[in-house]
Amino acid sequence: MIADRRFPVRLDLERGTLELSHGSGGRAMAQLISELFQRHLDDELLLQGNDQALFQPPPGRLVMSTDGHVISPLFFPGGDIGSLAVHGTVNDVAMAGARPLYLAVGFILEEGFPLADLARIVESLARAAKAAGVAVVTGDTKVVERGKGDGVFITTTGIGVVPDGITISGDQARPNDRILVSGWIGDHGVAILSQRENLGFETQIQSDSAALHTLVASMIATVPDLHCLRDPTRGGLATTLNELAHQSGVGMQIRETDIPIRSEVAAACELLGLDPLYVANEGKLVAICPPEQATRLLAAMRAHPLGVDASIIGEVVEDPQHFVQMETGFGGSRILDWLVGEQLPRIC
Amino acid sequence: MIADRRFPVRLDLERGTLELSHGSGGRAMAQLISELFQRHLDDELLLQGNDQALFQPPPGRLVMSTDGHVISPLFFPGGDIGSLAVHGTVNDVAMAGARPLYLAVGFILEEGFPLADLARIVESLARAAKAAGVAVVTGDTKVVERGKGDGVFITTTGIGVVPDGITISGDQARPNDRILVSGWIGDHGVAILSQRENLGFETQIQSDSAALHTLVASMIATVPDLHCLRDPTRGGLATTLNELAHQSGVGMQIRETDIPIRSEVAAACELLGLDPLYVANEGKLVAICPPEQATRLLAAMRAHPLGVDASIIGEVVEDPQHFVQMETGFGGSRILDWLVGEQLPRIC
Amino acid sequence: MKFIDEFRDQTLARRLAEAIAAEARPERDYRLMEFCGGHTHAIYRYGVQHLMPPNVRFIHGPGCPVCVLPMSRIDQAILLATQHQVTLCTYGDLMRVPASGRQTLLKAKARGADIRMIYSTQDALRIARAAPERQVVFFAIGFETTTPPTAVAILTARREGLKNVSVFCNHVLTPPALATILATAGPDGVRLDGILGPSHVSTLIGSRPYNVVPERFGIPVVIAGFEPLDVMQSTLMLIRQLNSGRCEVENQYRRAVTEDGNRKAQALMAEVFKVRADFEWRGLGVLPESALTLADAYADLDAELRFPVEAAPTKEIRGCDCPSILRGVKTPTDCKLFGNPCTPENPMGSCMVSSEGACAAYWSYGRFREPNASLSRTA
Amino acid sequence: MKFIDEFRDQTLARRLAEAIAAEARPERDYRLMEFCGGHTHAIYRYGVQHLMPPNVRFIHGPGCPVCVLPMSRIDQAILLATQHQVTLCTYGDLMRVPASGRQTLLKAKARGADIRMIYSTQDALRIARAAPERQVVFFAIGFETTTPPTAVAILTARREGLKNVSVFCNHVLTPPALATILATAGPDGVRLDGILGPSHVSTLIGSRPYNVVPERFGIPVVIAGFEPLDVMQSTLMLIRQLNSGRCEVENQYRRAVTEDGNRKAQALMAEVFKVRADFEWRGLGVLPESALTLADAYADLDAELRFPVEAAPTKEIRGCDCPSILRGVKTPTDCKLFGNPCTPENPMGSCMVSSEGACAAYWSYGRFREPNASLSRTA
Amino acid sequence: MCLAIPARITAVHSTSDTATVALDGVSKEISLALVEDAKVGDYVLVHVGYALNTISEEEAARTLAMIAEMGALASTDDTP
Amino acid sequence: MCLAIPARITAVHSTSDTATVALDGVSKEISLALVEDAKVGDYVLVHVGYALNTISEEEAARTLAMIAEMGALASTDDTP
Ligand code: SF4
Ligand code: SF4
Ligand SMILES: [Mg+2]
Ligand SMILES: [Mg+2]
Ligand SMILES: [Mg+2]
Ligand SMILES: [Mg+2]
Ligand SMILES: [Mg+2]
Ligand SMILES: [Mg+2]
Ligand SMILES: [Mg+2]
Ligand SMILES: [Mg+2]
Ligand SMILES: [Mg+2]
Ligand SMILES: [Mg+2]
Repeated sequence: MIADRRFPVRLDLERGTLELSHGSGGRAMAQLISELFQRHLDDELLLQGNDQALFQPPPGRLVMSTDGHVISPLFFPGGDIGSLAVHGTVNDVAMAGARPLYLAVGFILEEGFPLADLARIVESLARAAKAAGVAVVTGDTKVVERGKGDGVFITTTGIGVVPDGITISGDQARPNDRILVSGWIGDHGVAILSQRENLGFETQIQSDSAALHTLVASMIATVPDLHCLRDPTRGGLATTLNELAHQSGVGMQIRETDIPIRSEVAAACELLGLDPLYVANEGKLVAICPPEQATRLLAAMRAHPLGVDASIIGEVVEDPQHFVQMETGFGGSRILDWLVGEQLPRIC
Repeated sequence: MIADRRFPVRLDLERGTLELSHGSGGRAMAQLISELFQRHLDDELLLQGNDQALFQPPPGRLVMSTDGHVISPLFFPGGDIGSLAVHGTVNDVAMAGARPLYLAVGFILEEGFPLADLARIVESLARAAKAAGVAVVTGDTKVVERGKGDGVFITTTGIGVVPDGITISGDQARPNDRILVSGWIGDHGVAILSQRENLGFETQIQSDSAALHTLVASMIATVPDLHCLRDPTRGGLATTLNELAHQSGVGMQIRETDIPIRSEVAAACELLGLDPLYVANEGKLVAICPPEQATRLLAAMRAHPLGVDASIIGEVVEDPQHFVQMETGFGGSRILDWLVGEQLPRIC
Repeated sequence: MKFIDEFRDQTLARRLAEAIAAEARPERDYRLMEFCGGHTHAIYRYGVQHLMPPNVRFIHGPGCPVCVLPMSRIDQAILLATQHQVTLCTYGDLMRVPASGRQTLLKAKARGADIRMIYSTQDALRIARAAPERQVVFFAIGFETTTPPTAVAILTARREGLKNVSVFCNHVLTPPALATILATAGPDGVRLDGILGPSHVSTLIGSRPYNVVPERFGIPVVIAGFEPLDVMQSTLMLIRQLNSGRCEVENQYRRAVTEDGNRKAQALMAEVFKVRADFEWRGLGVLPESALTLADAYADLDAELRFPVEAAPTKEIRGCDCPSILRGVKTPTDCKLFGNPCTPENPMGSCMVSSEGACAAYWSYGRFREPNASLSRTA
Repeated sequence: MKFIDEFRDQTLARRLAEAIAAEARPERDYRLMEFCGGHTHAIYRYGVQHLMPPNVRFIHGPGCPVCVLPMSRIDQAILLATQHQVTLCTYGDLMRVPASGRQTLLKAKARGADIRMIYSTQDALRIARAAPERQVVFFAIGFETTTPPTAVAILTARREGLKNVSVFCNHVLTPPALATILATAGPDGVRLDGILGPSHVSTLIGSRPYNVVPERFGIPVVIAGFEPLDVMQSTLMLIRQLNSGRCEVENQYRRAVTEDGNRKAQALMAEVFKVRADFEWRGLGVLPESALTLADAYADLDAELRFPVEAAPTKEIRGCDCPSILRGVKTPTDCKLFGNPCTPENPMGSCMVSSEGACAAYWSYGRFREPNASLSRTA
Repeated sequence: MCLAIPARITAVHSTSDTATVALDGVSKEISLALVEDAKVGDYVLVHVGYALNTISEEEAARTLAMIAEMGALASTDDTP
Repeated sequence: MCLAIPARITAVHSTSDTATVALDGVSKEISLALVEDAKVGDYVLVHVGYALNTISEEEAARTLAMIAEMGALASTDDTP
């Protein structure tokens, strides 16, 4: 690496901490960008040093999505806020059936945060973006006073391109459609909770944080007529199903016994008095497709590493009240309502 | 407005405050989005309620830019964080010569923040977006615990389309090019500082926060061969000139007496021991163009309401050290260096 | 999950349902009160009521400590946190309970009060040890099940000499509440044929304290576990008692409940607490000898003495039927406010706050059976 | 800006430059020390030195209170804030001054210490009044110009009975420093022909205290204003004294300085402070009677007594030429560390921290005249 | 409010009068201050971080058997 | 560190011994604790929120005149 004559003394990436000057727009910020961010984020457009990225997108319809990431703790089993910030937005782009292309990253950092931790986060973000095939083309860094932030917040915005002929939207669910999930439910939220000291429990559960666009690509290759896709993040599976029911003006009937839930997740939820159906996921999706396509779709999902535990969990029904009803494992029947209050603060 | 059956009791937009549940993904969040955000932000794509927006962009090259806004105070003479969040990103898009089209907005809100203030901010953001002709097509809301944020942070990401034949970039400055600014320098930063109680001074100065894309459009219509554009925000004019000099591998020679600075701004800076050339602007731009185009460009700028006080402030020169030198009003000569440390914490 | 999954078995549930249908005599009805909110929650969550013949009816009782706490006690806690600037620790269950003027502990926290949600009394002690310069008040609430952990915390604070710990005590006793309900049964009250007894309470106090129910009121009791099969088996046991004319306390939850209960925990409670002369129960009024406060030897740890606050007398929300629901006289759908405006997001009464409250359980799990199930009247 | 703009006039400047060029005798040189960092800053910022003939040279003096503060005092302040958990208030100038182990007040703040930048001693009082439960320490620094505002704050705190205010006093006196420099002039010291005197100091103490300089050391003094024309006129006044063989104290800054100074402010200082037996000046060593501390009657407001800390003795950075630069013996570019690694972002010595420090002023405004101006040696 | 879950003791920490309990791969520290003689392998009922009581395996088995028996009576004449 | 700026007094607040000063459209509250008899219209030298001294208009004019005079001597034989 050629030394930049503007910065005779290198940043102390081992023991240094963030100062307000690192966000003030001056030379200290230029150095932070040069020696920390650009060390890991090396997309050509970003390296140009403009305040914006210019590119020629492939032909087709585009999707755009943004998500702020405010997770605590910043590092957790199975990921960290860096990889999460990539997956969280890549997945929202992918849920339109799109191939994610470009990512913009905005950091809001707290004074006093260790540079070494920031470097780990940026490195993880860069690795996740590379793995997902998205280019981090532009970014921004702000530093707020100590006590006015929480270490690191990352807002990512993604752009992707949608293949011709694909129209996936939350309002496309139709009565008799089948509802599928791509795998185990609740892992992410429980993995995060297990890191909260005051909850005082331990598990081996890892966050499922992952980029789902390749799974989506193989799903739409098999079933171009997919109706809905959504990642059940905050609010969990239950809330996502309610959103889709509300948006499409339908009801849903699902079966508790068909929902894949790990025994550790179920146990952690029993201990804490939580319901795994309201716990966040970061590497799972809900899909809704015409009934005659359901088994083909399930097979396509199970053939993909991120969908091996996929399952058909229920059907769309007509219901002017837009209820999501569930047949319980016990043989009864009940509503699965929207999340009330906040079950799990600050987990994505 | 048709009452949404999901929310029998309306949000209390007069006395209510944000709670963690408003960011938890459940029904409280759906209600906040429905009754507060969508009341003002009513783009069709946003109202669809998907986690992403799908659109067909016009043909051409696109630009993308993102900025986090962390200003304090949130409301200031001449604007607020809502309008600022639009201008801040619209301008970065416009600085590539682009017409801004779509905006994604990510809120990070602090528990306990008054809903009434949030509504004012969202309304202002919506108004600024409409005025700028950009559609807010997708968004995200997070709520962090009290003491882990600072009221409202807004990260906006914009997309715009660049007319064919235009290539504007910070690395295009060439020796003998002329350097222009579009008007009075330092207004925004001084307006913000005047609101800081502990500084204890008062002025009539208003922030210059404004969307500059129409000014840019008339500039490139007149001078398609524009070389560089940049808005001198954090770090002020001095730092922006240094960035451009560094990026283009040139030096600069500017004249202090040609830089438009209001006497109130100069006075406030004297009182605080600041240099107005390092104070942030939010509605100004720096342009660099070939020498033979400079007077035409100046005329085009002055013909636009946002450029009436434009001025040619100096030239690009050859300099392997990339110094920005300034002839002082006193007749001497000195360096105008990058901003050191942080002159004005948290102003954009 | 051992001792859990077995008691949620669908096949056994179907068979028990058939047995109940077979044994419940068509010529009569069986009005069974589940005293405890934990049972209410299980009944709705697993859909137990739909497995019952129509003449076997569950009546919801007052067995939710959150539901029976008067609004003025929440007001007091908020004043304590704000006026005395203490760190107030409490279980999550209380955070959203409505106080006067649409206040809640959660809103007070959002506005800056130092209110912490804890999972154990040990957490309160940890917080106090970490910040010796701050006063830490534990907002204690619960039946006999939850009282002994408070006792342990008090004894620990005394032993360690923690000067910055005190307890705002709201522990209540179940037998007086049950007696009140049964005593007011009659023309304007509720007719009960049997009681599903609170088994986690009995884990501590044993089954014996309920002997008074058959003896004095002639109503059979089955101490019932909280898994859905426990509830169903207990229901069948009550039906059999009623069919055979027996009237006694039976113990379905033998795996954790004995006649005597946990003597060690009882001794700790006796050491630390004394019975209050009377205490207000929401919906039931002021009941004599129905709650605990700190024993004289521990009065210096009593937050009510250390941080006196004056909460104005509160009025319950007009139109809220919680009082009748808690006594089993009404059901949630009888309340005109149910669903609009009263929902878990905007609870008007405490029965809508706790997930064990009858209104919340019915709203969250059961309302789809209603003819106009969304129950919203705004459209 | 009245009294400012007139004194930055370009035409007058050119004419004065010509007069200086005309009057400065080519056969000799004029080595003039600007005592004050304010002058250093003006000289570089406006490019005054480039308007001078080569034989008129400005020598930078020690007149920057930040530059002469020993590192151990910053160490002490950081310990004060962290060990005693006080709210430490100070002027922005001190926030980035290097302490031991690459610490600064800014870094200590980033790591959680409660350190506030204030703009007036009144701010410290406001902070103290708003949080009576917190101890507020004002880290006072400055020459005689900045001392009276500290005196006012101390008197106000006493009058209002503010028990939570104290002062960590680092006020120093200019005449002893000037005397030391002149006394050490000679073979290993610096030869000075004239002094541009610190006019804002004289606003308070008057011009008379400098009479000792011509009398004892035979060197003329001109009390010089801080605008660039002030500096140039003062320079010409010194040249004329030297050319004509006069040697006296002249006052260029008559618009604000008298012989006597501000007697009211002097009285307040005399009431509140007493002279320390000795005090360390960075670069100049321990100077007798060169600094102030709180008078006995105000000793209870002395933070050094209220919050004793022990700062380990510190060593200045090896290779930093600040001591020589502060005495006028060297210039910034003589220092091997100048520009690499020492820059305002990574100051190794205090002359690079304060914008009035000779190294910082030269780096920020003047380095483009150097042959290899970026001075980076890493490439 | 009276949520209590059965969990198995995997370790007893006698100095602090606490134990580690496990529930299907989840482990947690709890207080043993309310119980006597709890030992590794015992199942205890966990409530707000305390063991309330030990659970009797025999009684649990007996209860399940009784449930099965009660149901069997009904389902003899039932062909699903 | 000794930054001090001349500003004009626009109002005197005698109860608090403070004044409002103005500098080209910027106004600021400062303390008058260090000066005597400062009145509206006076220019004072402002440093860290305190008036250090009043400024003499006549002396300022005299200084400027002297500067002009000193420069004039040199520029008589100077044709720019
Ligand atoms: S629905 Fe609400 S208002 Fe009505 S009884 Fe229940 S809690 Fe009270
Ligand atoms: S350049 Fe830095 S190290 Fe050298 S004398 Fe100046 S302050 Fe000291
Ligand atoms: Mg999104
Ligand atoms: Mg997402
Ligand atoms: Mg999503
Ligand atoms: Mg930016
Ligand atoms: Mg924090
Ligand atoms: Mg940007
Ligand atoms: Mg911007
Ligand atoms: Mg910009
Ligand atoms: Mg989102
Ligand atoms: Mg805050």
